[in-house]
Amino acid sequence: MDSVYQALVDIVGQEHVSNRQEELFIYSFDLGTTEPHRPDYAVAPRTTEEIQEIVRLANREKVPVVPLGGGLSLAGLAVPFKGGIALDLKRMDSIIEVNEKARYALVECGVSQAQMVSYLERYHPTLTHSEPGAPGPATIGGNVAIHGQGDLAQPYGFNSDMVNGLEIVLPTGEVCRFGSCSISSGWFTLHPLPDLGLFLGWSGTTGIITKVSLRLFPCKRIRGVGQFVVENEELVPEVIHKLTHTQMAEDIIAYSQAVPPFSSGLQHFLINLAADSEKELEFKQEIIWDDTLGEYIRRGDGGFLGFRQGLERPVVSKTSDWRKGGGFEYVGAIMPVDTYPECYRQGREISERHDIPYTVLGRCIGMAHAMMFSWTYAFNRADPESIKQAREALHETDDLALELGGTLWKPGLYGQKLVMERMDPHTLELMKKVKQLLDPNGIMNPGNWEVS
Amino acid sequence: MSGILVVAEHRNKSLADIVHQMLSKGRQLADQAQVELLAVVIGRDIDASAAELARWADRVIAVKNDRLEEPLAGPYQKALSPLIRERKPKIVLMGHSSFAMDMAPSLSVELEAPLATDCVDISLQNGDVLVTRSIYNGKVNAIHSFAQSETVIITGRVGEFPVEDCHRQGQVEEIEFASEEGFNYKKFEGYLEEEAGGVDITQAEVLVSVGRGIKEKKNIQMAEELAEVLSGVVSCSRPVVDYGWLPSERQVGLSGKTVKPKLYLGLGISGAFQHVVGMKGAKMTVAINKDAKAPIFSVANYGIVGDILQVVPELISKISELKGKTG
Amino acid sequence: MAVIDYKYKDVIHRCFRCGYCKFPNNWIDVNNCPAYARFRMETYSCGGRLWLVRAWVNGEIDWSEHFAQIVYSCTACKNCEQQCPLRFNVDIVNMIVAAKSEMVERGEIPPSAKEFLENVQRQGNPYGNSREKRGEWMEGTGIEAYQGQEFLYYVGCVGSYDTRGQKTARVLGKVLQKAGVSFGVLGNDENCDGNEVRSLGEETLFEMLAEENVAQFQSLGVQKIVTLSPHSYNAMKNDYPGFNGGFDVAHYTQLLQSLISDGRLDVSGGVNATVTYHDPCFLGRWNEEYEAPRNVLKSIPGIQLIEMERNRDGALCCGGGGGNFYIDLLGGSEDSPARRRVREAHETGADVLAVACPNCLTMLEDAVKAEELEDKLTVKDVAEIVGEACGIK
Amino acid sequence: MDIVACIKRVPDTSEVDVIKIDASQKDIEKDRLVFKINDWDEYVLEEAVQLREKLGGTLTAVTVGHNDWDDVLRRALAMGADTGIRIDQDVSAEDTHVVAKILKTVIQQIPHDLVLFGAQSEDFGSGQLGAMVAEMLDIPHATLVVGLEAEEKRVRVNRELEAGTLESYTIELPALLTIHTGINQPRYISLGGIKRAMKKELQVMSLSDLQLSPDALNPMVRLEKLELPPKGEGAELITGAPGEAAEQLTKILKDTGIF
Repeated sequence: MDSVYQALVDIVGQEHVSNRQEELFIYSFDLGTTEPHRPDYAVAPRTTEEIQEIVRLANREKVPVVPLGGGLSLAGLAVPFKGGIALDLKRMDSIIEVNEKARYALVECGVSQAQMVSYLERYHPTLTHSEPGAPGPATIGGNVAIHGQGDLAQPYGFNSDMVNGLEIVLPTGEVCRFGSCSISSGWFTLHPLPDLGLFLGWSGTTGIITKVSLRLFPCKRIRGVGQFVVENEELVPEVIHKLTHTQMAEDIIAYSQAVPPFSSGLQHFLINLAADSEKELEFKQEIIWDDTLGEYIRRGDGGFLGFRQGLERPVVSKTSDWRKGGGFEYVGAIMPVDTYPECYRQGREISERHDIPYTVLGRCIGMAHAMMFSWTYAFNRADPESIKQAREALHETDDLALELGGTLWKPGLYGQKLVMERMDPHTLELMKKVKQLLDPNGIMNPGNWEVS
Repeated sequence: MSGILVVAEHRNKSLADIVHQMLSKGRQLADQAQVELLAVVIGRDIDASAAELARWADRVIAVKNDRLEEPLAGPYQKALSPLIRERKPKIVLMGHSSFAMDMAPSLSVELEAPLATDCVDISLQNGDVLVTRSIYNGKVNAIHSFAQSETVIITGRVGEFPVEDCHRQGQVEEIEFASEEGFNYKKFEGYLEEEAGGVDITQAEVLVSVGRGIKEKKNIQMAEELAEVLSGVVSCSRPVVDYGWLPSERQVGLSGKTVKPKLYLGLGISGAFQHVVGMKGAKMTVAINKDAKAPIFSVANYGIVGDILQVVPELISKISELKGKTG
Repeated sequence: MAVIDYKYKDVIHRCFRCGYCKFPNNWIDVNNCPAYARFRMETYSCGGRLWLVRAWVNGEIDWSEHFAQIVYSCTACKNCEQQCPLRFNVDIVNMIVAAKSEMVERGEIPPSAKEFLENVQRQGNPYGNSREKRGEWMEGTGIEAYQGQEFLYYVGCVGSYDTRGQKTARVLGKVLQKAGVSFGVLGNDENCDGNEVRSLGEETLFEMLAEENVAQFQSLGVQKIVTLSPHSYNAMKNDYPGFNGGFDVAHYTQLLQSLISDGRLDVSGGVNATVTYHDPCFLGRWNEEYEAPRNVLKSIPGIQLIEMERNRDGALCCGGGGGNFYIDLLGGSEDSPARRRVREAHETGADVLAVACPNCLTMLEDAVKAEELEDKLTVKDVAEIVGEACGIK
Repeated sequence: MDIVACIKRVPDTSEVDVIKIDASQKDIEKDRLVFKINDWDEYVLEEAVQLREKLGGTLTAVTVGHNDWDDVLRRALAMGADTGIRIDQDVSAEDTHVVAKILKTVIQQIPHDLVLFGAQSEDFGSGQLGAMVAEMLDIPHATLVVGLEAEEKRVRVNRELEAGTLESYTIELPALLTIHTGINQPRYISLGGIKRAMKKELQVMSLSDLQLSPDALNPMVRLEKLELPPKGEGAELITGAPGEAAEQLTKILKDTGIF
């Protein structure tokens, strides 16, 4: 009898561990173009203690552990490249505490974005969190682990900037806490203790996030989306610059896509506004549409396409059905805002070369401090040629983003290699030391972020 | 009417239990018909068994053969058919065992002698032999007679013929059996015992036994709970083993274990004779089955005609309640 | 070996496995796919199941008992079709049933599903009970056999054979009598409606049942049918027309609604209870009938109706669909959908959980016992509540 | 390997409360009963089809009865048998010897390396037929087989003894085996499969086709009459709804010191 399997059964119970072909098949894929790799076990723990025992077992037996939440990172970050245990964390889905006064939520890592949205709407309507617009089951833990951003990125930055505290299971099985929670019962701030942020952006290669305290923000009564469009992509950086100067907007997104054809080549803006009263809303609208964007409209360089109240969640999965193929993957990069025109033009050129309708999107982070720019390539899961085309387009885009002076966000193996090649050697050396210090047996999500 | 011949099944150096039941019935029929009771035993070291047969039979025929330590249908048939042709017994009687099912039908064809198997009663009515068989899994009895024939072969159901002690000093006659026939085309390879370990239901004081009426594997968990509350063990009838819901070590009955618990609680067990044979020794038997006509009800002390999925959960809560108060 | 003629070969690959299908419309809980709620492994989510079926169809994985169990744990509750944002969502349940059909034709299905279908082939009901006992439920109720009355009251297998289901069948019969409705029943001659047989993938057996039932109804001159179970209602309303069986079919809550509003059924006797209503999938999502049962309950004085978080098209299935009330692949744990639903009902503070389907009734009543909530929450069919309001014992 | 499987149709009496004996007292009233394939024969067909899938060859299913017995042959064909043969003769009142003679004659006309029977039937349960036919065909046999490995020329079998013991044999082909329940997990036969099998034609033979005259088949064992078993004293029945019955039984168990 497989002793590791039996040990896992003793830890989580017979129904929450499997070494059968069906589970191994499903947990060998993510939803993108990464080649599948079979794990040896799929395990769904319910508590931090269970994860500790699993990780200790993995150390003893030198079995890789690949943690995943929704498994929707679309870059192979949750694909078990070296087999081992696929650790599905979605059963850890308790919302432990929402502190209205200090505006934070303490949640288990497996709480899904959808659950968070509906829980706050239902029980804490004056609070909201920065929702990344990923499909519902994407988890809070997974999102911060890859420095995700959401619809409050413009005013408040990366979701990982909104972390007030973390509970981590180290690759050697100990539980650590970072932030005020390590010395008191409150989870209200990550700083000012010595900064040990060795787990965000590492995509689960240095430890497993089990609890997250996430900052929440005021949720005003009225929330809506204004739409603006310009023909000339050169104007986009200055428009974003002006919009961020007003400090009136929440999410600012600029996007352009080939479908539907009449909008191809145009640059669309989505500008989220929030207000507690009609008076406040009119005031903000006036500043944005008359004082800021008015000149473009008057010159005919841009057009106002209306304002719609109510925050309709984007359903990004629709992109996967454009080619009736059930698949898409995108390169996300953190770029300077003024590179938008080049990102759009060269991105469009790559798409057309690979016969894929182009879709690009830039989400402003902070006061035009940077933007998350994504190039999306849909493919047809049943057509290997279209997967190959998408994969090539993705790699070319990885190169493009770095050439344009940006840095890749949650890159797959190919992108990780490019980033590490360009990284200064001492920082790279420090990364290697951190990895060895925390994960002496190299069991945590091996293959990803491996410094050669 | 010529004599009655009992064929004794002889295995690992002793007589099977069923043989004494057949000897007793044979003795009673022989006395009634005032004819001789013969018994035949075949094997290697059979002297002790021959002597034991002699307490019932007027004459014992011990057929010796070194290669026949274990009862093998083919060679036994080759040894018995000339003997029967020569002695012309009116009735050849043996227990309805797995061995008999292997040999009796082919013996009957070889001898052109009528055969009635698994009989629950045998009687003589003015010189004619009548047998009773239980059919439609115990819901109907069939009475059979035989066409005119020198010899009839009958196998009797285990447990239906009480053992009566007897002290007759029968004569033991030894004959050699040398024929090579019957060994070659069917080669005996040996016995397979069940691997030990796991639960030994023969030691349990209380048995909660599940039958086909449990309908699904997941309902066995309910029986486990009931067994736990009664500090007993779960056993089962054959269909549950055939479905692979419980290992064969848990099977009560002819092809499984014989048990003598203080309480045998049957859930959804119809009570086929092969099963009843294995649990008849229970001090107290309770049966719950939704088929009012299930044969188990004629064996049990207490019975509930109802759906076990409704009754058992109530039973568990009532017992734990009572135990809780006084436990 | 690969499945050659799988009907949805060129559609099933379009599933992105993004997981919207796990949620109700208000996203309040990730556990609205009953099989995923029970096992919480990706293979049991609707997307996971579609990917596995596709892998089996392409020969990437072989058939196994575990694979069959995963496919058969789908209760055809249609939450996935309600939530999936992609255009092929109308065919999701059909894709799973087509996979079951392939397994049925190969004879490789879970043992309990095999027993279910063999019992229906032999005795016309999944329990395998004798056809001679199908009418036992109506003894002593004075309900007559059908000979041309206005309505055929079709009871179904659970109402006919399950002791708890029989109780509901009797009460509904008495309520209809009280309202002076002209109706009759088929008793021992009633046969399985085939709805579960179809969602278990036994296509040909379903066709035979539908043809025989339509012929029987037509020979008796049946025009209008009122069904106790939403499962029968669904088959007769949506599938029997395909076997030229065009009847005027109503679920009994729809008939009670009109009887009460026309004043033909007096419920002024009232019932004092706080009630929460569970939408059965085959009445709700399959046939978009959400209001009739609620209107019936609201028309009874003394009833305070509270909604659960997950209601109407976002309801959590009781786990009894797709034949699972018998083959029950989702039972045996506190994560079972029925037990989750019972906890949710209890949290509303209601003391009565109202259902409108005999399958839900047996599944949720067992769950109340398993959750040890017998003295805090009672499961009652809407017919039983109406019965109380009309003073029927 | 050419396999012959002999199967039987029996009434389903498991779910019937009352069985009535008809006026002739020689049979039970069957008009309201539902019929099915004999339990043991389901395992026979599954084993036969699995063997044929492994070793190739032909599979012929044989039964003896009038045309309402075609449904068991349809089932065999749906499961994978190549041909189905029915001897058009009602033998329900005959003794096993007569049936054995008929089957022996049929089997002799079909290529047969391995002949499979059910260990016994659900209705009469005599367990004689297979071994009798083997003797008549003069081929070796083994009954109550619960384990079977087959090669071209021989089979290795385990047969069931009492008290959980098995005995195993190697038997040269051609041979006859009677199959016991639990040897495999019989597959589900879909109605679609049965309908498709309707298209395969069945061979129907009469006794005269087999050069057997009815009077040559005189039964050796005659049925005198059927009767209902005497009402034994039986169990003391505890009545009432599930809750009350459970209550009373709990009291009895307490009083007798079970817990």
